[in-house]
Amino acid sequence: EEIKVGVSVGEHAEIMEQVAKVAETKGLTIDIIEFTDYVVPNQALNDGDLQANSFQHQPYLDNQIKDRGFDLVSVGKTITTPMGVYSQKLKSLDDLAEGNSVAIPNDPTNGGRALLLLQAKGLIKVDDAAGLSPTPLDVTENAKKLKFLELDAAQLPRALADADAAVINTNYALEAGLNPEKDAIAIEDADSPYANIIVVRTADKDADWAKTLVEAYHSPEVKAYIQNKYTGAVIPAW
Amino acid sequence: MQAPAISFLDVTRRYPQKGGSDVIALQDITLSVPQGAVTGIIGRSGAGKSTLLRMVNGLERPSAGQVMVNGRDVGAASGSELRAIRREVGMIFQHFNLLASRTVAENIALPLEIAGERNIAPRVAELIERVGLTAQTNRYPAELSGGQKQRVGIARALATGPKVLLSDEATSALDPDTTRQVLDLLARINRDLGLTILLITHEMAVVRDICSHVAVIEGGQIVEAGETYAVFSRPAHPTTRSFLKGVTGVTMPQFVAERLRDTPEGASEAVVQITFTGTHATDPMLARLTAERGVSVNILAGAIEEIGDQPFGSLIVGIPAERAEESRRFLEEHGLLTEVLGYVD
Amino acid sequence: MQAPAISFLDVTRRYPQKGGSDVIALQDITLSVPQGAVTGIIGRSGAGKSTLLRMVNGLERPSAGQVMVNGRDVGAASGSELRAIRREVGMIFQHFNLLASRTVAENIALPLEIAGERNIAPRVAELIERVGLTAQTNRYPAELSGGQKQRVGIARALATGPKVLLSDEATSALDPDTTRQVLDLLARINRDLGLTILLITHEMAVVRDICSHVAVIEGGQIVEAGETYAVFSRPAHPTTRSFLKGVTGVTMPQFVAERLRDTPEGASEAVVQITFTGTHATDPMLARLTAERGVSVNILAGAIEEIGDQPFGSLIVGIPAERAEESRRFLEEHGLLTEVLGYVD
Amino acid sequence: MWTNLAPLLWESTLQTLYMVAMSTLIGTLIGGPLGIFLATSRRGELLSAPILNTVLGLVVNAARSTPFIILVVAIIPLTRLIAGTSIGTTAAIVPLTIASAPFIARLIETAIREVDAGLIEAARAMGATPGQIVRKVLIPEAMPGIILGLTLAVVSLIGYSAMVGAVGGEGLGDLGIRYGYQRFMPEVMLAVVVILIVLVQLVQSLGEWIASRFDKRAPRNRGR
Amino acid sequence: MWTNLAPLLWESTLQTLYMVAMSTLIGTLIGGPLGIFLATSRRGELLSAPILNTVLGLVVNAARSTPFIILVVAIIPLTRLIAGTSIGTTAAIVPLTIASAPFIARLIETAIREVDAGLIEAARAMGATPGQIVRKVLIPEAMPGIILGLTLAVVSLIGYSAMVGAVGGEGLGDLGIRYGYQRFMPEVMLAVVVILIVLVQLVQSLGEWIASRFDKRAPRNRGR
Ligand SMILES: Nc1ncnc2c1ncn2[C@@H]1O[C@H](COP(=O)(O)OP(=O)(O)OP(=O)(O)O)[C@@H](O)[C@H]1O
Ligand SMILES: Nc1ncnc2c1ncn2[C@@H]1O[C@H](COP(=O)(O)OP(=O)(O)OP(=O)(O)O)[C@@H](O)[C@H]1O
Ligand SMILES: [Mg+2]
Ligand SMILES: [Mg+2]
Repeated sequence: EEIKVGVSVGEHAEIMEQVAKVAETKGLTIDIIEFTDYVVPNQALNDGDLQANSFQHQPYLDNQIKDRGFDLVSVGKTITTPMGVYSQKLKSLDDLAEGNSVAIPNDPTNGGRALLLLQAKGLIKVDDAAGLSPTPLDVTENAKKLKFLELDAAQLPRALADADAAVINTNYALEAGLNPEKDAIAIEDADSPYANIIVVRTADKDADWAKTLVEAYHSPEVKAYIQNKYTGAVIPAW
Repeated sequence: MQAPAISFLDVTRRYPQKGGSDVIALQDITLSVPQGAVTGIIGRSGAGKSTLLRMVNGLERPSAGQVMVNGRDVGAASGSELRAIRREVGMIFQHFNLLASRTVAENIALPLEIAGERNIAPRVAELIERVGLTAQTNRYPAELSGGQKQRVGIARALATGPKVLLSDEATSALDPDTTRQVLDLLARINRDLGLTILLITHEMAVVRDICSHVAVIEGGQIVEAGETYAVFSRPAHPTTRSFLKGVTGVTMPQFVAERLRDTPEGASEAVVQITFTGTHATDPMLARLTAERGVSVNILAGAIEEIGDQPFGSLIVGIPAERAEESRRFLEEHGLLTEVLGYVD
Repeated sequence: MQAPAISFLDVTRRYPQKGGSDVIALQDITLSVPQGAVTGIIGRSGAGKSTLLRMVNGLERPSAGQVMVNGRDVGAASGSELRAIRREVGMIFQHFNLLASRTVAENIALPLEIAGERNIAPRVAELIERVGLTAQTNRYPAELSGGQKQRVGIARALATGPKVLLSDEATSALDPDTTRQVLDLLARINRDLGLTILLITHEMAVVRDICSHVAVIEGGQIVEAGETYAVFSRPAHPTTRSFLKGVTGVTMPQFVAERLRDTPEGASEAVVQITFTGTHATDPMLARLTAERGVSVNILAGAIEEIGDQPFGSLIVGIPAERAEESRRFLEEHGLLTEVLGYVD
Repeated sequence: MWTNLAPLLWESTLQTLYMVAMSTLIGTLIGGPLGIFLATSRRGELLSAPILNTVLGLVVNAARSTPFIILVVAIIPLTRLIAGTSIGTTAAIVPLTIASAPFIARLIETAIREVDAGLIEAARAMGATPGQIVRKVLIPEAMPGIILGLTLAVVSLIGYSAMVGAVGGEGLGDLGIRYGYQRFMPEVMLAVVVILIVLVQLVQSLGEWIASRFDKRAPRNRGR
Repeated sequence: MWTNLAPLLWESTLQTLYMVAMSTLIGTLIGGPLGIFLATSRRGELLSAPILNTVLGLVVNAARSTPFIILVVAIIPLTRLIAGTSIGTTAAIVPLTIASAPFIARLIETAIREVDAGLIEAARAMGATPGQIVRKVLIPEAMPGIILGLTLAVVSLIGYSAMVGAVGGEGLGDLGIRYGYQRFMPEVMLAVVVILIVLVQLVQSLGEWIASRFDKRAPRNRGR
């Protein structure tokens, strides 16, 4: 049997390549399709162009289902990648001065997540009504009058020289040669709700291939790969 | 009498000008072009000749008035009617308008393709030969001389065997020999196939040699029109007269003009212009003057030619002053026009 | 003698053709254009006239040979030398080449701007007046008639007061009157300022009226060149003869031509062509023929004009057949050229 | 690294060529007639239809100014209808075509409008139908300009095709973005850019050569 | 919602206008001379410099075919040098300009090359220097084509400017993508697309009007 699985570029794609190897031994061929966009993979899955995707966390999926009425469901967790705050100019979050600029991702998932991280660190308050994807417009308290620069997620490490601080996804931090453990001046707690998931159409929830896919993902080979490759920046969430 | 091939009825053409009064290129033109005739349009630069010609196939529309071609109103014709009229009307453009992307042969083939004809090649080859461009058959317009381009335009206009041919200075870029060949070609087609030709030219010799009718246009108005012979022999309008000087009139030689004076006193010779028309030109009138009256006549300048198949011309002669009056009377009695231009010592 | 203004030394121009032999537009041309003269170039369509003219200001380069202008080698001139030469050489183009984006006045101002002159406006206004375009001063070329465009081109070429003027059929789009005005203008500048003019024309009348020298080009070669009077009075090459027919030669009237036959038997009249050159034209030779010999002479056609300031022309006359030989001898003895063309009943 | 990269680059090059070729082809089939119509349907021109001209002009402009990703999503149903799927390299040809057609239309419009009015007049005087004028005069005479316009479009499309990564399309640009940009591999970025430059240079040279073959006008380089 | 949206849309429109205007302006200042040079420096032409022509052609093509986001990254140091920062709307003008200049250059090159060879010849015959020919003949005669080319470039830039969201550039396109598309607010998307269409239509009409003012050639619509 053969299925098409949509992934986003980066660690999701890299890990799925390992998953595909394991699945092959279980008689399931996985055709990996990489997307550089976050909306199309759900749309394509819902429309039947994909059988599964692996690039998002539960809050994002919920949001998409709410907005666009997709009939999609999670069948298993994959990985967690804690977000970190980085800076070339500051030693700690406390050094942030009034009017400083903080770069955050410009997509709703990661952008919202970055704001929630800053809220968790006590720098700002965001409107609860915005749920898990607030925008800078939802910031209700901003004592240091921080300016938010919304940039492409992959652009953030490159913007470190121009912003006072940047909230960067771990995968991009790693690719850019940053070390989350050493270089981050703040990092997300491990219990964040942002564990990523494998998503399928509700109708396929109990399909055999769906089970095989999750099994392959949760195999020891994949876990070992993740731990070796990402050394703590990407954590298996199962 | 046959219905005219083309007729203009009170045609006016204005070009609106921004911030100024309109340019009136043509004003109240009424003119008939006879079927099967060759009609010349002459006039000063900017008089409105091209505008007039372009009305015939609807490239230019009258601001007022009607243009009829073979009984059909060009201005009122719908798209397909207009195209039907145009396919019967060939046109040679003042600026050639050849397709740069087509060779000589392909340019000439264009109207045939447009008319949907088959077996185009032999017709094209024949036309190319007629205009003397065989060596240039496969060249592009950019590789031709001015006159060669003009000849391609002529061949193209004749390709579909039109009933009416419009020609805007078709021979002005051609040397005298080639001009003559082209005129012969047009005359032959006119004669053999009854082609109606309306042509603009600046060369009075062209009008003389090929046009049976002529219209003179000045400042957007027709100032004189009719059979060429009639217009040329008794030009009424100053423009016509002035134009004709070079061709049928004669200019006085410089050495005579310099010595010319108004009064006969003490002059040795009178300078007399004698105009011949019709069959009189063939009578040996000057010889008879000498033989019968013993007057010695000195021909100073002159031109005798055929216009509209009739001999026509004038001479400027010197006649001994004391015999001038007598000689004039003699000639006038025999039907010639005379005029004393002055006297020389 | 002065050094020539322009001289061509063994100039050849080839156009390489893909898949065929080269077109040889000019071959081994050697020609001197005298300083301050008006020199005409005539020849058939495609003979190479434009190519020759364009060599003078380096628009076209010789494939071999040298073109010298005022002692400087145009082919060898560097960029700035070439520009210096060109600023002394005005050119009127066969196809006008006016800037569509500039008005009449602005087009004429262009060479003055290029030469970096100041106070351009009065000069432009004067030129516009000279070519009779005052009413069109602020129009764009698209709004002009063919002849009006041509006149803009003429004014533009004269704007900077060049020492040499090249003209490629500058008057062929003009009516006879305007042509005369333009020629007068050129003649005046030539006379007053010693402007050297090299002009291409298809109108022999233009050569006759304004050119002191003429060169005849045929198939890329100079076949005849010299003073206009000399060339026109004794044309050596068939092309020249053929060209001259229309202007100085005479065409036989149709009604005579139709009746013409070769043999004198039973004919009533001999048709004789008499050519006058030089001062002979002013002698009353025909009158003397009648008076002294009692021969009645019938002038059938003729043209007598001035060429290069000398009277020149020919007549076709009918002479009673039995007196033809005698009359011819009489005329030849008095220095005229005669030729029996045939006989009529 | 490079042993992996070489075949990847090769494959991506092929994909780019495939996408660009297809979208140029189909874009020309749509944009060509559209451009000709835009050029000839203004008030008083050959096919005079000013209202339709304005409406089509608006559609063309709308398609050209809408951000690509919004366009991609807006036409997903169309894409599926045509390509059977909305994702992948083949499917990406649909939005690329929708983006290229109006661009090509404008370029061809410009080329057609440069044709000398005198030639249209000559053809009209021959009694040519508007269709004949288009086929026998406008297109052949505008050919050098059309070819140069298409060259411009192809070069633009090569750059544009990088954006199809959003819908799982692949190719050189996508490779450059995913590896070079998102995964911070400058050597991939460099390799991609070098190949792109070579590719584009080939396209440009070919385009100019073809255009010059079609160009029978007087050369601009006689003399000095 | 709409009370928030209106000022946001207004601000975004201004940002788009700002970015597009600046990058068109600077792009023309760079691309104009470049295009003129490309058009006139081919072998045997006015400024004959075939090697430099080839090299510049290569640079232009390279800039045009490099995916925008890669271009953005590649010129970050330059951007920082010029704008003081590599992020934000003002900084985005740098890559937009780098993308627009070669495009404008090619369009202007095409327009210049359409100028009748006879006019260049006439100016040469007057002894004009190459600079004079460019200033007094080529540019004025090509003006209608240049204006239409710039119109094409502006319209392209409006669509292109949506991509500057990657470096924190704002504007209509970015608004449409981030709010309309990613956050699925169809009304934002619609509002953005409508404004874009209106904007583009204005640019197009203005461009064509100016071009027609410059165009003194024979009208193509006399008679039928
Ligand atoms: N680019 C070219 N390629 C090939 N042949 C050419 C080219 N340009 C001119 N010719 C040929 O060179 C010859 C001379 O051309 P030129 O323009 O000098 O003629 P011309 O005497 O001015 O004729 P016209 O009186 O018709 O203007 C012609 O036979 C023409 O076909
Ligand atoms: N588009 C236009 N706008 C304004 N005036 C125009 C326009 N077209 C022609 N004219 C004017 O109309 C008049 C007649 O032009 P037309 O071309 O018919 O003259 P023509 O008799 O053919 O002259 P030529 O012998 O010089 O070719 C001219 O004075 C010309 O300037
Ligand atoms: Mg005219
Ligand atoms: Mg010529």
